[in-house]
Amino acid sequence: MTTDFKPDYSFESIREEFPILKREVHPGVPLTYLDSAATSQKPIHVIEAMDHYYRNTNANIHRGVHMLAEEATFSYEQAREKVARFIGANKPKEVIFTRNTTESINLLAYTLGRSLLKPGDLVVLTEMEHHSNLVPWQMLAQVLNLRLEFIRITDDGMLDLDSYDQLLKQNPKLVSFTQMSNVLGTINPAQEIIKKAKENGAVTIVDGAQSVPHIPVNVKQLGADFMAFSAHKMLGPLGIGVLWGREELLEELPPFLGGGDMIKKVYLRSFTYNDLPHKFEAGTPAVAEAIGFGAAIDYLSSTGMDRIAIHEQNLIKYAIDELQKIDGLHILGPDASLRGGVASFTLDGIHPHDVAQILDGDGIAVRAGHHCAMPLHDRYNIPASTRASFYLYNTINDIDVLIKSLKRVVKIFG
Amino acid sequence: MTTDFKPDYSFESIREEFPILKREVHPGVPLTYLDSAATSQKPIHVIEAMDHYYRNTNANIHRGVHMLAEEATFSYEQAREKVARFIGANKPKEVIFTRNTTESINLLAYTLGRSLLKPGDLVVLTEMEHHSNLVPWQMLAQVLNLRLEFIRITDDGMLDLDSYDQLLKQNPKLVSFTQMSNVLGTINPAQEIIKKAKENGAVTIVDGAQSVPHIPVNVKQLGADFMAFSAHKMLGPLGIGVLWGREELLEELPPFLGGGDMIKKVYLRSFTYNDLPHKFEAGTPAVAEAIGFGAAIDYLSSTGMDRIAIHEQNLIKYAIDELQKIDGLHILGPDASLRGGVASFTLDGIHPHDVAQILDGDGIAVRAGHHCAMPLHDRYNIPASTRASFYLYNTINDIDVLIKSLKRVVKIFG
Amino acid sequence: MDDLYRDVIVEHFKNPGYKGILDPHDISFEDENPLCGDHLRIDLRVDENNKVKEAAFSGHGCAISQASADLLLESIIGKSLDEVKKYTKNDVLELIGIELGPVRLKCALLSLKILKAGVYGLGEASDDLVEEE
Amino acid sequence: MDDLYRDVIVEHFKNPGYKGILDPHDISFEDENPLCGDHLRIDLRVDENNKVKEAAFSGHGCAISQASADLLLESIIGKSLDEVKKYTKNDVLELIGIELGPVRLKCALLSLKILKAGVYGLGEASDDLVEEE
Ligand SMILES: Cc1ncc(COP(=O)(O)O)c(C=O)c1O
Ligand SMILES: Cc1ncc(COP(=O)(O)O)c(C=O)c1O
Repeated sequence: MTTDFKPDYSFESIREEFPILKREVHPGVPLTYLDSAATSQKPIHVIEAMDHYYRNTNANIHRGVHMLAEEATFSYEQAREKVARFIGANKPKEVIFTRNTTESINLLAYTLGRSLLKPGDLVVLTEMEHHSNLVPWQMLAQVLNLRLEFIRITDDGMLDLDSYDQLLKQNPKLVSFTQMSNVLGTINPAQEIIKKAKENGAVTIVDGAQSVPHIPVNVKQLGADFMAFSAHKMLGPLGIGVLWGREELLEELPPFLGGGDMIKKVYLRSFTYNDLPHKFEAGTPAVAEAIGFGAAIDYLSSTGMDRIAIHEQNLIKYAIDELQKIDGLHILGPDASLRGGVASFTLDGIHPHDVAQILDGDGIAVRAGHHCAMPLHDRYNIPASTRASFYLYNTINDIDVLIKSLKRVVKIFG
Repeated sequence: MTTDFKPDYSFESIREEFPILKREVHPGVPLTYLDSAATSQKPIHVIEAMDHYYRNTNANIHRGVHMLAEEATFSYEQAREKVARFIGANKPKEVIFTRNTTESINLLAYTLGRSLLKPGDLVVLTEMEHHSNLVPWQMLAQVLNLRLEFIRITDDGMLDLDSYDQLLKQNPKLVSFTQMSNVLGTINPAQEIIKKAKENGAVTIVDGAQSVPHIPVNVKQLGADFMAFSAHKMLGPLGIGVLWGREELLEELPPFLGGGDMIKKVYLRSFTYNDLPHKFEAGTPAVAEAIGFGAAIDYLSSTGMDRIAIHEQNLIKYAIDELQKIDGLHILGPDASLRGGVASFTLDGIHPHDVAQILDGDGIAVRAGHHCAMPLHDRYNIPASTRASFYLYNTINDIDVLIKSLKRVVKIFG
Repeated sequence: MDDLYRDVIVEHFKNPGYKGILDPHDISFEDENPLCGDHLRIDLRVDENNKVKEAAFSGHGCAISQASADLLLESIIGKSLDEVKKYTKNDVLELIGIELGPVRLKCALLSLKILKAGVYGLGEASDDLVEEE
Repeated sequence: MDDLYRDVIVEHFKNPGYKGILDPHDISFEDENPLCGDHLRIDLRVDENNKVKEAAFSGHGCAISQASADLLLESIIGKSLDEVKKYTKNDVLELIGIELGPVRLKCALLSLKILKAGVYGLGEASDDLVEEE
């Protein structure tokens, strides 16, 4: 260890609570999980909360009079309250459960496309967006004839706020951006971006898929209108995500999916829709997943988002220092102090798939490819990169294992 | 027992495999679960398959090179193959994973609304549809100016096929109907309905939410174009459902949600979409749930859908015989031989909510209300009904407990 | 486990003291619980001091909603409209004296929601009227 | 666990025998694997008996896709086009001699897919060309 970093040893014990971290990937080769930006691992509390649900209270919710249905409804709505509190929402009914970030953003694209947005309107995104915050707007732009413009990114992976100011002069109706890049790790100045958007009368959407799991996020403090994120990236189960929105705005949107639970009354040829949040939750929801999600939030809250952010800061600083020592390795994105626990890089003459595959031989899980951000890679003129990403259960030792294995990669191809 | 019914005692041992059935609802009062049409209970195999996944192979899928990602991808795609085989699909890629039946039907409404259907077109539904197969079409009808017409239902709860013939003369573009009513229990002549629709050039959608879990269903034999169903009603987890469609037709549909995994290439202002089935699966899918779903299908297949259907036939015959003996009780729907394991009824002068609540006191879980089928209840001029529904883990004893408790309800209000 | 259907509920359901229509009336409001199709209307007559003189409910619904309407109206006779405005969820739950799950809670509180919407002179009844603070 | 990068793969990646462009050529086809951005082109020259006389690949990609292209072309020299049409997934896997997960499989099979699309004279390369029957 060559930096002056002092590890928070209390995090070491956290690993005990994630069963998968005890796994061997190959005989005698333990797992080093550095792919949390893709999906996080789950603590025993989350796994057991869902297991308990299916063994004891499984039922369909909201309309049931019997005991199981009441217990299940209670737990589901309690999970909503936990999410609301976690992000500082005004009311639980501002929290809509979806499948994932992607569905949340699509829900907005479809419903804003039938309310706020009109042909010719300008939508501002950024060059560092995940496909989930690009493709839905491209699809809508095609149907509605919208204009899409992009806040540019600088060579060192920051948003070019001058280019944003230029775009604001064209009166965008909507500004949708990621709070933290899943490739560069950059944490964007969300509060400032939102403030300027508001001053120019634009509605704002924050893609919180990477930020909400890793840094303290408060929607009121941000001043945002909508925010989307996924449980699976924050210790929770797959199959459930969130769309948060300000009550007044959610009220103005038309419904998205039609069906059970989102209605008040149904006749053969017409219906009236239900109050928030049910208006946007058609059909049987992912009840077990909501309960697991609630357990994940309990876990994150009791660990403390501040502490988690500091822990990851320490890890990324150390990682970047060590990565930079490897010959021919180029790190994408800004200085460690400006980013979360994500480091993407290229190695001269070695394809990221080969890198990832050799690392896998050493039990290390990293991601290789375009990480669902092809335009970002185009921007830097590379087809793909290798990404290591951290979470609360990672340690300095994980990084040492990574560095050692990367040196082996260089040697094999040397 | 007053009928000549001979129970299949091998089903008794099945109960052991459903942990929740051992639960007491109130001190000393065991659970009698008669609400499987709302959601089914889960066998230990399904619960453990998901638990095992989160403890051993949890990862994001499709794009990962590392071992966990490969294992997870393999299991996810294996679940798709199991579903395809279970319903007799031509290819696994005809199986799209969604959240539930409701999302599957909405996916079709949105995408058919941008391809097949044009203003003024006629869409034929039935008066016995679940809201999930009504509201999406009402929403689309509003946007596209479609005409909706309904196959009528007879006083004894059958589809009035004469009214269907009349509607066919008006050249519908689409016929969408439930294979089994979730209120009446009626099993509709799906093959005949589809055949006539085809002869008249209409595309067909089968809502299989109630049929696929309870009777053998083969999409090729049915001749359908699309079918929707939910895992949670067939021993599987919440949060995952299926849209099956014929390959040629799925190919013709535009994509629904935009984002990760559904794309081939993304540029700032355009994208190309991925091949089936990924084209329709944007964002991180419910991997654990797919694996649990696969385990549920294994369980159903090894039990045998024929045997399950016969078991439920026996239960419903006995139930209807016994229910009819209760004074002031009126059963909705046709003769037991024409239906699946669902019995909805009213009791003179007693509100279904009161019935369900008193039954709950005896540990019995039934549903009270309109069961997401308000127009059906309007058709019979009742605001609500009480519904008991059965599955493979139910027994004659469950029905005896129900009947005894219903007699107590009558006495309390007598 | 028939606590719920304690004599008082079934008794007030079967033999309500305040069922009917007041015509003319000073205050009248109606609404429904779409979940179960319950429909309820409440009429009030007040005296010169704005105290409730007469009250009646009509409509159809489950035993819980009907009995709680009857119990609620019984309890407000002689009370001022300002006092009625202060009624909460807990007052109704005390009147009926049983524990209820979320679905049945809506049945039990339907009458309070309608009563308060009428007394406040609102155009529409909202669940906020019966939420705890 | 470096079975994967056995000498043969790294060797063929670093020192390919069949890298280049044939101009003129009798058959040429190119395509890419959008998953990883790999781009590959294959050119062939055939003799009067429709046997492969010369072969070359160009483009960029990972070691697996480049090495398997090199190995594949090496193996088809002297084979008739009809024989090439019969090549399967398993033939390529035998050539490279390692186990691969689903993602890397696509890298390994990219050259076969392109080769077969070219030999069949198709407009578009399809995954079906390399599926097992
Ligand atoms: C006939 C029918 N269709 C659709 C649905 C909706 O299913 P889900 O809530 O899983 O989307 C149901 C279940 O309630 C049903 O019974
Ligand atoms: C910034 C960002 N946005 C959106 C997503 C999409 O999340 P999901 O796949 O859970 O919908 C991701 C995750 O890959 C992400 O990192």
